[in-house]
Amino acid sequence: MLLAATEYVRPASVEEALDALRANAGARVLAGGQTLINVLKHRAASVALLVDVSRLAELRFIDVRGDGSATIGAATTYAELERSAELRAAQPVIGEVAAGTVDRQVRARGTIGGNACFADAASNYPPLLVALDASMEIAGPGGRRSVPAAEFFLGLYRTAVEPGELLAAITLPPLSGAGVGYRSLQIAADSWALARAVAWVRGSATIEAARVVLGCVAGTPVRAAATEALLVGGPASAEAVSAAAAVAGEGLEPPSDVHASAGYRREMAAVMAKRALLDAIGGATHSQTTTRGGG
Amino acid sequence: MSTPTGETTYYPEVEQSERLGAWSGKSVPRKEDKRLLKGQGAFVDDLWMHRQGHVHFVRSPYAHARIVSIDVSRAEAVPGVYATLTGEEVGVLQQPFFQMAPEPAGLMKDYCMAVGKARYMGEPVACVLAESAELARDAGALVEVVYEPLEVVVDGIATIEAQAPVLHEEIGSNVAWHGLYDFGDVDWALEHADHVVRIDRLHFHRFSSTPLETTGALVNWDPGTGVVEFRSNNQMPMFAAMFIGPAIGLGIDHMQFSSQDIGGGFGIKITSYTYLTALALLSRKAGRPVKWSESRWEHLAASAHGNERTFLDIEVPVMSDGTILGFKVRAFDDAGAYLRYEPLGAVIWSQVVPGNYRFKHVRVDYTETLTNKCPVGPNRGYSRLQHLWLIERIVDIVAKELNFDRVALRKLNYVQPEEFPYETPNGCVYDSGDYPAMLDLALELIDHDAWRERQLASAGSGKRIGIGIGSTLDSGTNNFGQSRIINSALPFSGNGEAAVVRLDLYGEVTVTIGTSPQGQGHETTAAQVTADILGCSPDQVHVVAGYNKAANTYVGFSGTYASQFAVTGLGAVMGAAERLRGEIVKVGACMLGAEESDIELADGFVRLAANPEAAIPFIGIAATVFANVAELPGELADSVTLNCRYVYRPPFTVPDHETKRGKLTLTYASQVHAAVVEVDDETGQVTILDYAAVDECGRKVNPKIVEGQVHGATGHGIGAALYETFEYDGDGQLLNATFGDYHAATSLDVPHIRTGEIECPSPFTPNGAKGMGEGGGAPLSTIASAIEDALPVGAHIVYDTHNNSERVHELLRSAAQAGPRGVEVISR
Amino acid sequence: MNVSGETTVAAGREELWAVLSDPERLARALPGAADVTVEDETHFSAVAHPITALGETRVAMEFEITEARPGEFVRIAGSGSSGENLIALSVALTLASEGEGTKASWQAELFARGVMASLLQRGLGELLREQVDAVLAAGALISGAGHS
Amino acid sequence: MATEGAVHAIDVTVNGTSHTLAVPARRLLVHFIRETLGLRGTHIGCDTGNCGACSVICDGQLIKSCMMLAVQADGCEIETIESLGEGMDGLDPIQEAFKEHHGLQCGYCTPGIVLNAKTLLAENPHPTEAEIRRALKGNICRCTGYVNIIRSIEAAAGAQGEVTR
Repeated sequence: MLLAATEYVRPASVEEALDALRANAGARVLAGGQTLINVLKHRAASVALLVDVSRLAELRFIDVRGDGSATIGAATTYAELERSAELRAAQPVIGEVAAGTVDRQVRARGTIGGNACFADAASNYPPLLVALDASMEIAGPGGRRSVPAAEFFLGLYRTAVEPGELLAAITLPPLSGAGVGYRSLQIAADSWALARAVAWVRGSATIEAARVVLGCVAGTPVRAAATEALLVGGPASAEAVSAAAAVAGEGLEPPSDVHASAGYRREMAAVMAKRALLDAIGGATHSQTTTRGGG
Repeated sequence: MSTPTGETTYYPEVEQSERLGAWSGKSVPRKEDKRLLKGQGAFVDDLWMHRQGHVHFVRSPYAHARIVSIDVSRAEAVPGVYATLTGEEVGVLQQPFFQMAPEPAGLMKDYCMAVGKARYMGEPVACVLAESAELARDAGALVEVVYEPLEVVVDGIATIEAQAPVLHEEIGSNVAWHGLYDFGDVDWALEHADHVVRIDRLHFHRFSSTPLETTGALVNWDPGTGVVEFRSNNQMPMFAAMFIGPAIGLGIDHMQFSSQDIGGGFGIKITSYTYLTALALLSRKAGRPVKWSESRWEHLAASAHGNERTFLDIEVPVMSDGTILGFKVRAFDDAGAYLRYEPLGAVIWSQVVPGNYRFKHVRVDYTETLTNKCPVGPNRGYSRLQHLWLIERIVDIVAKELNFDRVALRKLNYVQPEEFPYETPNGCVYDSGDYPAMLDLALELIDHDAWRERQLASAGSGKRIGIGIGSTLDSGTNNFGQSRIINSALPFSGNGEAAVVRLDLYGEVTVTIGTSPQGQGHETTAAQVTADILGCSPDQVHVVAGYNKAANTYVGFSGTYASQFAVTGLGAVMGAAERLRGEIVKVGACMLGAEESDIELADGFVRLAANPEAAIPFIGIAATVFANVAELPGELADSVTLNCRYVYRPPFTVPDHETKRGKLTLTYASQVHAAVVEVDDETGQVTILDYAAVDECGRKVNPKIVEGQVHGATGHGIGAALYETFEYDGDGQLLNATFGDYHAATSLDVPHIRTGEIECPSPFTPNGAKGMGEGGGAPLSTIASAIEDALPVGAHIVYDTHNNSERVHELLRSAAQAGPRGVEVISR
Repeated sequence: MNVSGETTVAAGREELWAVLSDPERLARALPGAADVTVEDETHFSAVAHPITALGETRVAMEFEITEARPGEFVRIAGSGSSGENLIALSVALTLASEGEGTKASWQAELFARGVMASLLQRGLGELLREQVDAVLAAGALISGAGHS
Repeated sequence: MATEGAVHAIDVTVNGTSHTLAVPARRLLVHFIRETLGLRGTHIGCDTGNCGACSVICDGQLIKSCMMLAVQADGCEIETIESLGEGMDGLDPIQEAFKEHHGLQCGYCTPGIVLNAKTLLAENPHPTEAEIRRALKGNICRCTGYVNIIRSIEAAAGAQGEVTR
């Protein structure tokens, strides 16, 4: 399929990229392009100027610190995340989700920042970033600002990145022994997710803190507040987390499509929440990544 | 093993060639592979012509709408746009396509683009020709079409109710064809049976094998000669010509079709004649070659879909010993918006009326209907797999409801090996087979008994195990006379294929055939049988790649479809090779001063059997006949051409229109598949744990190619059973318009497929082979069977061919709801 | 598809209704609307430019206020095209006073036609929900009731 | 609308030959390879990056050339199917394995799949069946059910000197 006419520029620095974005209201950031180019092929949206940041070293790095926290450049590819040994040690789930994203061709070019900025309900990183309480570093004309992941995703395909800005980096706090579970129900063995849950749990016998975030059920990742409330202070037992997960879907109005009705998605959200929580309290500081999709 | 005694009561004696064996039967590597592996294939989008323009079709976003006006002026004003063509113009330039349906459906006016009215989402309403494909699409967006939306009907049964909007006013209703197939005495059977099993509704869903290469063509209407050249990936050009010619006033001598490599067809590329017609008209209007490559969404929305069929009010008479006497059913086949191969599907299923079973009493009240959906076209297993799935569902449901062992019940009711050749209730003749042995082998391959134990052990684990069986048929080599059963006025009967085998000037053996392969390896298998007959190596045989009407021989049936190449295609090649052999022997005997009976052909030489030293290479024969002819006696020189054509003709007679009986197909390849699935109790997600396919297709010419076809057909069936479906919303919008929403099975979805071998040569074919490749849709039956086996007691029956996670989840939950299960048993 | 929602905005019921039933002011409440032409007291057209991470989408729409009951109800029908796709919708808003503000409950019927029907089947409902909320928020501002 | 916009000069090395050419921004890499360079072994199957028929090797990594603009390939080394095997007729060991084990039927997906296998075996010389299946996920084949493709790749890995699995 063929794209509508557009323009292209490959800036040499983030500054130049910001200048290009500021100068042209119809400009959009092009990173891996594994989603944006499809959108352009279908002419579902038009872009006057593509600002290609995929080669900017400033946006393409993995910096893991001694305390286990990590900062990842927004244009870092899934393949780079997958291969990073330091990341695997400090924040294993990031690389494991990357390793399972779509396919090796897409992983070679798709980026974590692109996945976050596209903000599709089925994208695989948004709920994870919220669950890990990542902070999103946005570069703009006025310098840089940090936005918590929980406030970054504003709506379907909409984020806190304003026109003229771009996502520069993502910082992950240390896991400090917290358990993380990441579960998705997918079309076929490994395609789009129909329901997804990420659980972050701290505490061994008793759950001290928990974040349970659902994907695919709304325009943005959704915190399962009722489930979290039931978890905190309770035992880290299979029975307790299962009971808490049972309410995860309540009040949701998920989308319906040819693959899954809203009701099924709601019910599966709870099932995925339960499985993610069981993985998380299993102490594994990483998910059982039988889980893919988005990208 | 069947002994073909008495086959002559069905067909005249067929003499099987004794020359086959040195090469046929062996897994010779394919001649096609080198060019395909090196990216040297010539697929349609790889072709171009000087001055060609690129085509973009403007399509209706409505499923049903009157076209009020089309304004192409803005598009034509774009620099680089050569021409446009609208439905309005087509209405003048084209006669409606020939219809195979009897009246009133036969009155349908079908054109290559929507004329006056669009009847499905994606139907072309106009097209734009421009210097680049990008520009054509840009300009296409400037074509202004004013639509008046009309009420939409997408339900294949509701569409024949009085209040439904009529798609084709000239027909007056949405009924495309209706007929009663009534064999034996099903009323008597239902009356005398010990049990009657009633099934409310079964639904066979819409899907397509979606070849990876979409439809495309490069068409040039030569203004000087009036010859229209179609370089395309159409897989049945002579069939296409039958529609294109009369529609735009072209004789067959003015239509030149060619294709080399085709990126998969599976039947879906048979009905592309509508696009070829539009491209021809556009080329004539623009005075340029026109090139079109379909996008994937266009292919999914507006090429062809497989037939969707709903079965209602199924009644099955069963005796207390498990003997199933037959069944009655009302079948509704949804053809979509136009009849482009239909209503042939309304008879083709009857090639397999009783499936693999000895059912004697079968009544099918068959209605084909029209809806605002993509027109259907033949798709791998065409029209038979719907019916065979119904039968396998019946057998499983009978077993479950009456507590018979599914394996024992099948073995009891199967046509038995000693009963072949076997005549079905409607007069078809099954040539050979051994279904019980195939079932045993399939169950052994998956280790059935061990899985039964694990099934019990897995109770309560949250993972349910299910074992499934599917037995189906792949009927090959159609008798086109069956078309008379749906329309007595149709002038078709029998079947056939043509081939030319020649010894060329420098002794090359060259073969041309009327077929248009899409990956089935015809170059290789044709070379194998030719080499056997001429006593040379397949490397010495050049089988011309692809199809070219000007260079290849053909008959009206020519093409690659209906699992028949091994019989019709190779039958023709063998006949032509034998004729060439006869001429070579004649000339060789003369040159060696010997009797023809003293001559043998070996290693590419003509030699004396008694004295191999006395030998002439093929080039010596050819050079003499073509360039040294004065050395031959005149009568011999006049009698040989070294250019031998043969048309293979299966021994068919014309079926009977009234009784709907007849010999509809020559061969019956069979499949018995077995699968083990795991069903997630909480999500309904199905995972295939093991899969075995035992396919029988008579004598194999190239076992590896046969196995590859089995793998491919199995992959398609598994994909359709679990992942692939075309769903429309109430507004007639297709909801699976990309490979994201139409999930073509990936390497993670199709499991390893174990294959088993059983060979029952066909007594009716010159090489003992049966056509194969389509498969009978065994995986669709097998997966449904396995899912049902995994469900809790009291669950609803598996009622659909397509079972995604949510549908299986509903089935799992249905057990606890104690609602209707879709089946009831009446016992005497 | 059918979508529904409920939003409370800090605007008086009468004032909000006045905006929603007035093509001229309603058009101004459409996010990113341009080339607005008001034909009469019930018809107007506008080119909406909803901007998302996908880029800018140009949707040329024609709107009609098909039903209006002063102060409490308004039904707005719209239809238009975006490239090779068509969009048609009908939104029925019922207004009820809630303290200082107004609670707007709405139901919408939405049709997408063309490849978009498949591509955006998961997203269209959510996108419409966001658009309606945006219109109500903007409507509240325009109605002079300050910010919600 | 119908304007191509400015063209961009790009320097790209394809199968060892460097090209300096001007391309419009909207040109996809796959169209550049097929139409501009005339290398027709790279195919198009789906438009949405699902099928992998357009897979090529870019700077050593397997990518989908329908998901990348030609301008983005500026300065890159591209390898297409035409780079494999000696001359007009030679098959490299992976291609040989596909021929030997009937790893192709219609041949349309084959170039992408062979390049996938090439990069896979470069990264992981002895992949298990599960690893091969996961690696192939981005390449749809509608003919073979993947069984003989996997056999072919296992055989090619074996032919590299050591046993697979």
